[in-house]
Amino acid sequence: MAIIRIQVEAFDAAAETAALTTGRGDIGATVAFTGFCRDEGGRLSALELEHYPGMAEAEIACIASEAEARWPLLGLTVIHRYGLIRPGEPIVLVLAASAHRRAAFEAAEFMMDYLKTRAPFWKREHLKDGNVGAWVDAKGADDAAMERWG
Amino acid sequence: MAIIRIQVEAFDAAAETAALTTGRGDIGATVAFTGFCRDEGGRLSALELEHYPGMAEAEIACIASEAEARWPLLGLTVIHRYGLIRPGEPIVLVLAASAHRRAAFEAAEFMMDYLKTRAPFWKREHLKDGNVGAWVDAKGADDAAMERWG
Amino acid sequence: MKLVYFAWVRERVGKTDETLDLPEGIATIADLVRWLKTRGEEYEYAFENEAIVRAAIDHQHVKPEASIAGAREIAFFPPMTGG
Amino acid sequence: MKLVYFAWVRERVGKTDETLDLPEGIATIADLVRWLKTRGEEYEYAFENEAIVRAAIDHQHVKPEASIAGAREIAFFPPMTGG
Repeated sequence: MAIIRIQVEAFDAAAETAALTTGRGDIGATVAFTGFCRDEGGRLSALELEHYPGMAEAEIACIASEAEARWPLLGLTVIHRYGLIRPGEPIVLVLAASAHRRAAFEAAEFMMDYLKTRAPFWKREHLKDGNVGAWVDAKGADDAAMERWG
Repeated sequence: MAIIRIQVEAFDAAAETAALTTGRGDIGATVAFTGFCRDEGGRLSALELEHYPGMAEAEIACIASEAEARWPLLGLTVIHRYGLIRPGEPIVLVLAASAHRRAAFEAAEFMMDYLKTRAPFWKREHLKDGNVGAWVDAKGADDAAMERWG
Repeated sequence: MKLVYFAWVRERVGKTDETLDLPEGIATIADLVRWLKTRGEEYEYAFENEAIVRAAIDHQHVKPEASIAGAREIAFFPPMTGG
Repeated sequence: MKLVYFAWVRERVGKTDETLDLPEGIATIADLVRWLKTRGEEYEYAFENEAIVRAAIDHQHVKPEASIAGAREIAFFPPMTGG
């Protein structure tokens, strides 16, 4: 059963990893993916993340169940923040644990590809000059990345 | 330039991630792979890791340079422990940072596949019954995993 | 029927949500979008490129041809950009 | 020539390292292994399956046909199992 949290607060990847692995002798590998807010060459003061409460949790749970069906996972944690996030701050954490590395890597990458294209979050740019910039466009590359999982 | 350490002591993945990412607006993704000692169904009391000092550092530096040539990395850290490591304790950390997730995932997976088959470390089992068990055999699956990188 | 809007769809419609009585004959998401576009410029603007706007019924992604029968909440939003 | 051994190769040879004067005519790693195996049962045992034992010259992986000319340190060890 995956741990899923949608929150404003920052997260602690080390504490989340410890929560999954402490006292266990069956986990051989964890992969922790962290997505950060970039400043886009100094242009951005922040990203604003809007989400659809209720659906965000449900959709991530659905993607996580799919990952757990595909790979022999011993733990799966997804934390996605919303609100105003400054450059250098973390936005999303996907943490996958398994006996062996391949499953952990693949599950984490699968989760991220699906989160990018199916989880109901939208990013808007806040600019250094004080203006609220454009909504970030969805990337064709993200759709292509999702589709390779069949 | 990758950070490479071969050490007896445990490592702190969160501190290593912070060291790579703090104060930077260009990193959009980090992938932290941690390999743990398993107890193999309760059979093991520890794994003993022997290494070839000097060559271990050189070989990992060589693999890291290859990764940095293949992917646009903004940070790469590899820490590999040796000595006696108990079940549940971490053995190896590979941490890759990049602007985008694909490079970070691929570089971390590449590093692990190469570490498994080219870094001069050898594992021996210590059993729960107090005996020193066998040297761990190299796995054909690890060679196959490395070969897919061409 | 409760409708909810997100991101630039929300901004163009000018509200986060609304509850509307739908006329007879609106069976699918596509029917609903067609009808909304008759309700004012703000809807026309929000749905000017219908192929871009995504829909969900009761928190599940659906296609334009999906039936809205029994729906409690229908959401419209741009392509997702999370992660 | 300094030779170093690791893991079960070290255990079978019975030492971590040694410095040997090599006779004439030993040009490659394969030549060196062939000569070592004449030096005693412990070497015969360590190299009983020559195809399994890996070699490095001055910290670099090499194949059996690699020249040992100019080598400072030659290592023999089983397939690696790190990571």
